[in-house]
Amino acid sequence: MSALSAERLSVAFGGVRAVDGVSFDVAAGIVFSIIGPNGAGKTTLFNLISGLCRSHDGGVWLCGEDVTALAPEDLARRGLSRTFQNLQIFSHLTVIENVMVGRHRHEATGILADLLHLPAVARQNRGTRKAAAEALGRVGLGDAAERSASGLAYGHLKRLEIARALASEPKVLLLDEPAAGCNPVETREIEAIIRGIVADGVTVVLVEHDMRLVMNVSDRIHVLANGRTLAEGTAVEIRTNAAVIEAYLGVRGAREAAGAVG
Amino acid sequence: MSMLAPLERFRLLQRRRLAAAGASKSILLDRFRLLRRRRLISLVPIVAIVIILPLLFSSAYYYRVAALVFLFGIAALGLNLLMGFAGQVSLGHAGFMGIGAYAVAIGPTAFGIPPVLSFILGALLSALVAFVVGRPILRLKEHYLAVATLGFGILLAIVFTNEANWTGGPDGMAVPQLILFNWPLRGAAVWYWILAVSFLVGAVIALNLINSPTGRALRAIHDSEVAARVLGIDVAQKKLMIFVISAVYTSIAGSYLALLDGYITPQISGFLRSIELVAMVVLGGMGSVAGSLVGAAVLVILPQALTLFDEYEHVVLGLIVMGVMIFLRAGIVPSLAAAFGGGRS
Amino acid sequence: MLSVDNLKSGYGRIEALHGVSIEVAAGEIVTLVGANGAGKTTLLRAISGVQTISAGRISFEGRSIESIPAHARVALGIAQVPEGRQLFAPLSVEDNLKLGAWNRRRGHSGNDIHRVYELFPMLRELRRTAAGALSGGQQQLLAIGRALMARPRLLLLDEPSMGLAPILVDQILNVVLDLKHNGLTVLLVEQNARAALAIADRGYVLETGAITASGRAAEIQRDKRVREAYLGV
Amino acid sequence: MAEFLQFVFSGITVGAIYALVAIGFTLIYNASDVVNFAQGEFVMLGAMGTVFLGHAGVPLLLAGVVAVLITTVVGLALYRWAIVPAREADAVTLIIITIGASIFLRGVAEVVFDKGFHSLPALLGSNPIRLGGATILPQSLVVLAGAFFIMVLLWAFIDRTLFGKAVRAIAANRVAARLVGINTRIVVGASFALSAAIGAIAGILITPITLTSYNGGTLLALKGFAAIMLGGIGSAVGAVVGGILLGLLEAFAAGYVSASYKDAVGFLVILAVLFVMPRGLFGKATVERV
Amino acid sequence: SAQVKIGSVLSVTGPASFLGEPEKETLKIYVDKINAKGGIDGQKLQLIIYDDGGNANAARTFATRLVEQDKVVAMVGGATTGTSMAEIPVFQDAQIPFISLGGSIRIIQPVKKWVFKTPHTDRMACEKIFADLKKRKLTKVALISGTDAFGKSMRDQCIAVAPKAGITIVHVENYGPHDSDMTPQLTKIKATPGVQAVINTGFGQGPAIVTRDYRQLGIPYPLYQSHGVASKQFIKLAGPAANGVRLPAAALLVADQLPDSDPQKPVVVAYKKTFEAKTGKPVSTFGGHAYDALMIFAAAAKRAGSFDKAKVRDQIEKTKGFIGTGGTFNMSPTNHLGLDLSAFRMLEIKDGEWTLVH
Ligand SMILES: Nc1ncnc2c1ncn2[C@@H]1O[C@H](COP(=O)(O)OP(=O)(O)OP(=O)(O)O)[C@@H](O)[C@H]1O
Ligand SMILES: Nc1ncnc2c1ncn2[C@@H]1O[C@H](COP(=O)(O)OP(=O)(O)OP(=O)(O)O)[C@@H](O)[C@H]1O
Ligand SMILES: [Mg+2]
Ligand SMILES: [Mg+2]
Repeated sequence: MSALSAERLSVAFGGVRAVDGVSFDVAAGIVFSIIGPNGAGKTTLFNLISGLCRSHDGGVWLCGEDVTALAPEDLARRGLSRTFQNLQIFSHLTVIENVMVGRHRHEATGILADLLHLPAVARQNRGTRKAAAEALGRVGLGDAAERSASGLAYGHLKRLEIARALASEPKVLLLDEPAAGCNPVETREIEAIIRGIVADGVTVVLVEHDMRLVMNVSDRIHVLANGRTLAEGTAVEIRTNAAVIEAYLGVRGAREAAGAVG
Repeated sequence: MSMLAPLERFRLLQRRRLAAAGASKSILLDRFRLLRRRRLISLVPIVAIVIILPLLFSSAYYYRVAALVFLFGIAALGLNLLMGFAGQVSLGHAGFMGIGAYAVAIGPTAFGIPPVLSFILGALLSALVAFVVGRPILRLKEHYLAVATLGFGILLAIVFTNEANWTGGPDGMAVPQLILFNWPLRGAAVWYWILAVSFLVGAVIALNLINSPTGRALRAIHDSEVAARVLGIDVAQKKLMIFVISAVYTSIAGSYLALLDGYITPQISGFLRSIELVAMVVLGGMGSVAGSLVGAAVLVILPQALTLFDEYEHVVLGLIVMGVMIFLRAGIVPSLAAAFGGGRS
Repeated sequence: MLSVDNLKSGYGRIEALHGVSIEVAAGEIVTLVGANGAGKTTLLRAISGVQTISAGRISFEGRSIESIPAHARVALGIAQVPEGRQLFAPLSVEDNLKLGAWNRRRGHSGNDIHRVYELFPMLRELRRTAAGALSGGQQQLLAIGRALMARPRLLLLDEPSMGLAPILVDQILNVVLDLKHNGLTVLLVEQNARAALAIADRGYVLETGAITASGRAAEIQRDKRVREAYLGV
Repeated sequence: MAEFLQFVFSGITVGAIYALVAIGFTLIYNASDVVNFAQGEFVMLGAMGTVFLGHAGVPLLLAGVVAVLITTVVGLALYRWAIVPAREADAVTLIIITIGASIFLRGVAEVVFDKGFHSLPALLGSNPIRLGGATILPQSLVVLAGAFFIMVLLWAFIDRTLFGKAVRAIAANRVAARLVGINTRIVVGASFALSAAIGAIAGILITPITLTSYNGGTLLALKGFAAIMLGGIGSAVGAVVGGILLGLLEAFAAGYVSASYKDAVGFLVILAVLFVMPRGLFGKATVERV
Repeated sequence: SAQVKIGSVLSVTGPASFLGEPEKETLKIYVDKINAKGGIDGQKLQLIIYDDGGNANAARTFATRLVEQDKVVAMVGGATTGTSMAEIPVFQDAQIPFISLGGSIRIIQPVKKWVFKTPHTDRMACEKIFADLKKRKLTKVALISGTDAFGKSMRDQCIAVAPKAGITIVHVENYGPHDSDMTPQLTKIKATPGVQAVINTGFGQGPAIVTRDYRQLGIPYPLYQSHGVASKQFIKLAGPAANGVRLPAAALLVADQLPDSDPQKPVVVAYKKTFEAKTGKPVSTFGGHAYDALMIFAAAAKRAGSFDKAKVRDQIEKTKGFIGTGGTFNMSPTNHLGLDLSAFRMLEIKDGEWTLVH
C-alpha cells in the first residue's frame, strides 16, 4: 500500500497556477524527493498535502485513507508531519519545549487533569520530556535543550524543526529544504538523520535543492516545473534527463548530482 | 593575521569547547531539575507576603487595599492566561467582571438564588457567554480581535446601563451580603484572607495549566499557529478553551468585587476597566503569574499613593506607566527576574 | 577597505564573537567559512550596524564606523543580503527593489531595476506580487536584487545561494564574480563552501566565535582539516 | 422622507467626525504597527490649545496654527522620549506606553487648561442648510471636506511616494529597513509628528460640533478606533469610509431602533463585517508563506 | 492648635469633573475661611479631599481611607449618586455623618441614619418644571434624557411624578453622554403629534448639543432643561440657541436679580462674590451644594458643642431654617434633605443671561 498519494492536485493564486494537476504515489518506507526550479510549486504542494491550502481538484490519500478535506490538525493526528521552508519556530519556548509540543498528539489532555496537575499529568510530562530529549539527540541538538529557541543559529533551527516533527512519530514526514544553510559536512549529517528516520519505517517526502543529498537518499524523485510534473524516476533517471538538466540542474547541478555517491 | 592556524591550536580549541559545553550542560540539567521539582516555587514569596503583610497593617484600610490587589490579581491572571500565554488580546474582559458582579447582585435580589450559588452561576454564565462569543471572535487576529472584544465589552456595559429594571441602571445597585454558614462575610480583613487564598488557588491552577500539554500548546499557538496545527493542535478549540477559562477567572474577580463593595455600577464592565486589566497584565509581565499580582498591585496602589500629588496625580501616573514600560519592557517581574539571576518566572 | 579588529558581540549574556579580526581589501572577494552557529551572521550584522558590539573596531575605507548608525553605513557604501531574506513582505517586488535604492532616492533607480530584472527575469514577471507571497528561492533572488539596488562598494552576502535551484546557484556566483570585476568588494558567507572558495580570493575560518584560520582561498581549500570539517571530502 | 434625510445628515455629521479622528491613527500604525492610544489626546490638544490661546487673546486662526504646531511637537516628543527608548519592545508594550502617554497628556491638560467644556466658532457660521425638509450645519460639511482632503493627501503619500513606502517598510521589517539605509527614527518620528498634526486639525474642525474638554479625546479615539477596524486598519480610505459608515449606522440606529442601543448596533455591525471580512472593508490580507 | 479632620471624596476628574471641581474649590475656600475666623469652637478644620474620578469602587476605597486612616469626624461630599451609594455603607458602619452632594433621591430614601444630602432631588426638579408647564397650560411633553446616571435618574423621576402633576409624557428619547449629534432623536420628537413642550434631563455637554440641535431643526415648542446645566458654561456652549430655554435652578444663579426682601439674597450674593473672586470662574449651583453641606455641618458642630460624631449627626438632623445657596433647609428624622419646592426658582435664559420667571 502506498503511504501517500496525491491525485490531480491544483491550486492557483491570482493568475498563477502554482500547482497544476500534479499526481504521484509514494510507497511506504521510502524517501521520495520533489525537486524543481524556484517557484515550481513544491512548497505549495506540501501546503496542499498538509491541509494548509485547499486543492481545486483531485485529492490526497494517506495510507489508503482519503484525507482530502481534512484540517492540518486532523492530518497530524493521522500521522502526517512536516517542517517548513520558512521556519515556524515557537520562539518563546525553549528548544526542548518546542519538541515537547511535537508530542501533543500522543498526550492525553484532560483539561481538568491539567488544571489540577494530577499525578498522571506529571508522569506524562516526564515521558514527553524524555521522548523530546531523544528526538533532539537524533538531530544533534541535545546540548541546546534548555536554551531559548530564539537564540539558535539558522542551521540549528532547521534541525529543531526536524526534531519537533519527529517527536510526533509521523508515518509520513514532509521535509522542506532541511539542508538549506548547511555546509557539505552538515548536509551529510542531515543525510544521516534522514536515513535514520527511514530506517524507523517512516516515509519521507523531501524537497531540497542540494543535489548530493537528493541523489544520495532518494528512492524516487519527482520533478516539478511551473506547477506541473516534468518527470519522475530514480536518481539516475532524473540526473540524466535532458529536460531536468535544462530546466533545473544546469551544469553545476548535473555535476553535483553525478558526484553524489549513491 | 596568521596564515593557517597550527593544528595544535585547533585541537586545543576543540577541547576547550567540548569542556565548556559539558560544563554548561550539567549546570543546565541541574537547574532544570530544580525547576521541575519546584513548579510552584514562584508562589512561595507570595505566600510569605500574604502571611507577613497583616502584621504591618494598622487599619482596615490597608486590608481593603491589599484585598483589592489580590482581587484584581485574579482578574489580571485570567487575562494573562489569554494574552500572555495564548497571545490573544482582549479589550473587553471587564465585561466578564460585569457578568460576575451582576450575577451576585441580581441573583439573590431578583430570583432569590442564594449568593454562593449566584456566585457559581455567575462564573458558569461567563463561561457560557465566553464559549458562545469566543467561537466567532477568536477567528480574528490582533487588532481586529482587540476591536471585537472591545465591542463585546461595550455591548455588555450598554446592557448593564440600559436594563435598569434589573441592574439599577447607571446609578448602580446594592449587592446583598455573602453569608457563609450563617456567618456574614464582612470587614476588609475577612476579605483580605478570602481574596489572598483565592488568588493563590487561582495561581496554582494557572501554573498547573502552563506546565501541562494544554499550556504548551497554548504557548505554541502564540508563536506560530501554522506550526501548532501541523503538530495536531486544534488551535480554534484551544483558544476557545483558554478564553473560557480566562473569562471564569475574571468573572470570579467581578463577583468578589461586587460582594466586597456591596454596591456596583456599570463602570465595572466599562472600557476603561478593560484597559486597566490589560495594563495590569503588561505592566506586571505577560506570561508571568507573579507579574499579574504585581501589575494589579501597581495599578491599585498607585492611585492611593499619588493622592500626594493632588492635581498632578494623572501626570505622575502617566509618567510612571510610561517609565515602567520603557525601562522594564518585558514587564516588571520578567524584566527584574532577567536582571537578577536570569531566572524565569 | 574593511577592517574588523578584535570584535566582540553577543546576545544578552551570551557572547557570540570573542574578538574577531578580519581584513577585506578593495576589489577582493573574501569568504567566511564556518559551521552552523559559528557566528558568521552575527559578524555580518555587526558590520552592517544592526548588531550591537561590546568591543573592537570596524573601519571602512580607513574610517572607523562603529558609532555610525546602520542606515548611514548604507550611504557609505555597505549593503547586505541578510540571512532569512528579510524582505518587506506586504510590499510588491518592485517596491522592495525601489527601497533598496533608498540611499540614492534623489537619483533614478529605474535603470537599476531593469538591470536586476535582466539578471533575474523571474522577478520581472512577479513585480506586482507582494514579496511575502513569493517562493523561498524567488525571495532570495529579490533579496540579492534589493542589495544590488544600493550600488554598494562593499557587499555582504549571507548565504546568497540558500534555497536556490542549482542552476541559479551558478548564476549567483557568476554575478558575484562579475561584480568583482566591476570593482565591487564582497564578503561572502556561503554554505556551499567549495563553490565559495572557488571564486574567492581569500578566506577565513570562523569557529565558535573566533577566527581559527585564514589565507588564500586556494590554500584553505587544500587544507586537510578544512576539507574534513567543511568541504566534506 | 424628511426624517430619513435628517438621519442621513446626522450620520454624515457624526461620521465625518469619526472619520477625521480615525484617519489620524493611520500613519503611526503604518509606521509602527501600533495603535496609538494617545491619538485622542492629540485631538484634544489641538482643540483645547486653540481655545485657550484664543482666551489669551491670540487671533483664532493664528491660535489654531500654533495649537497644531504645539501638538506636532508633542507627537514628536512622544516618539523621541517614550517610543525610541523602548524601540525593541513588542507592540503590546508600545501600546501600553501610548496609554501611559494618554493619561499623562490628559493630566497635563487638566492642570494647564481646565476641566470645563469649550467650543470654537464654526468656520462657515451656524445657519443650518435646509434640504428636503432636513437640515445640516455647514460645519458638518467642513469636517467632511477636511476628512476627504486629508484622506487624499495621505493616500497619495502612503501609496504613491517612496517615503510612504519607507513608512510601511519599517513596520514590515525594521531591521531590513535599516539595512537598506532608511533612517527609521526620522521616518517614524515624522509619522508621529504628522499623525499628531492630523489629530490636532481634526480637533479644531470638530469642536464647533462636538465641544471639547480635557478628557474629551478618549471617547472620540475609541470611536475612531472602531471606525478604522471597520474600514481596515492602515488604509486612509478605510478610515474615512469606516468612520462615515459608523456614523450613519449610529444615526439610523438612533432613529429607527433605539438611541440607547445605537452604540451596540454600531459594534454589532462591525463584528458582522469582521466575520465576513476579517481585515475590514479595505484592509489588505497579508500573505505569509511558510 | 488642635485640628479636626473632615473628609471629602469628589469626582474632581472624569466625566463628572464639572461637579467635583467647583465643589472642591468651594470646600477649600470655606474651610480656610472658617479657620481664619478661629475655626469651630476654637478647633481648626483640616480638609482631606480625594478624587475618585467618578469611579464607585475607588470612591469606596477612599471612604474607607478617610474613616480608617484619616479618622475624619464627618464627610462632606460624594459627588455623584453612584459614588455616594458605594460610600454609604462605610459611613453607616463607622457611624460617621455623611453629607452627600449626589443628586438622586435614592441617597436619602429610605432614610439612613448617618446620611444626608444638600442638592435638590431630581424629583423636585421635575415637579418644578411640571408646575411651570401647568402655568403655561401645556400638558403634553416629550422627554429626552442622557443615558448617564443623572439624566436617567431624573427621567425616571419625571415619568413617575407626571401623572400626579397632570402631565402626559407622549414620547421618550435618550442620547449617550458623549454624543455629538442628537438630531435623530429630536427629529422623532418633532414628528410626534401632540407634543407641546420638551424636557431634557442631563448634564455635561449633552444638553448644550441638544439645545443647539433643537434650534437647528426649528422645533417650535418650549424647551426645558434640568438643574444639571445650572452653570454659565451651558449658556456659553449653547450660544444663541440657549435663548428661551427654561430650567429650575437655585437662587444662586440669579443672585443679583433677587429682590432685597429675599432672605436668600445675602447668602447667595456673598457666596457668589467669594467664589468668583477666589477662582475667577463663574459660580455654578454645584459648588453651592458643597457650601451648603459644609455650613450645615459647621452649624451642627457648633450647636453640638463638640465633634462627637453622634451629637453632630443629631444636630444635622435638627437643622432648621438654615439658609443656604440651594434654599432653606429644614431637616427631620424622616427628611435628610430638608428642601422644598420653593428652593427652586424657574429661570429663563434671555440674551445669554439667567432671568427669573415671575
Ligand atoms: N499565497 C500566494 N499568493 C500568491 N502567489 C503564491 C502564493 N503561494 C505561492 N505563490 C506562487 O506560486 C508559485 C509556487 O510557489 P512555491 O513556494 O510552491 O514554490 P517552490 O517550488 O517551493 O519554490 P522554491 O524552491 O523557491 O521554494 C510561485 O510562483 C509563488 O510566487
Ligand atoms: N537572537 C539570538 N539570541 C541569542 N543567541 C543568538 C541569537 N542569534 C544567534 N545566537 C547565537 O549566536 C551564535 C552565532 O550565531 P550566528 O547566527 O551568527 O551563526 P551562523 O554562523 O550564522 O550560523 P548558521 O550557519 O546556522 O547561519 C550561535 O551560538 C547562536 O546560537
Ligand atoms: Mg519552496
Ligand atoms: Mg547564519
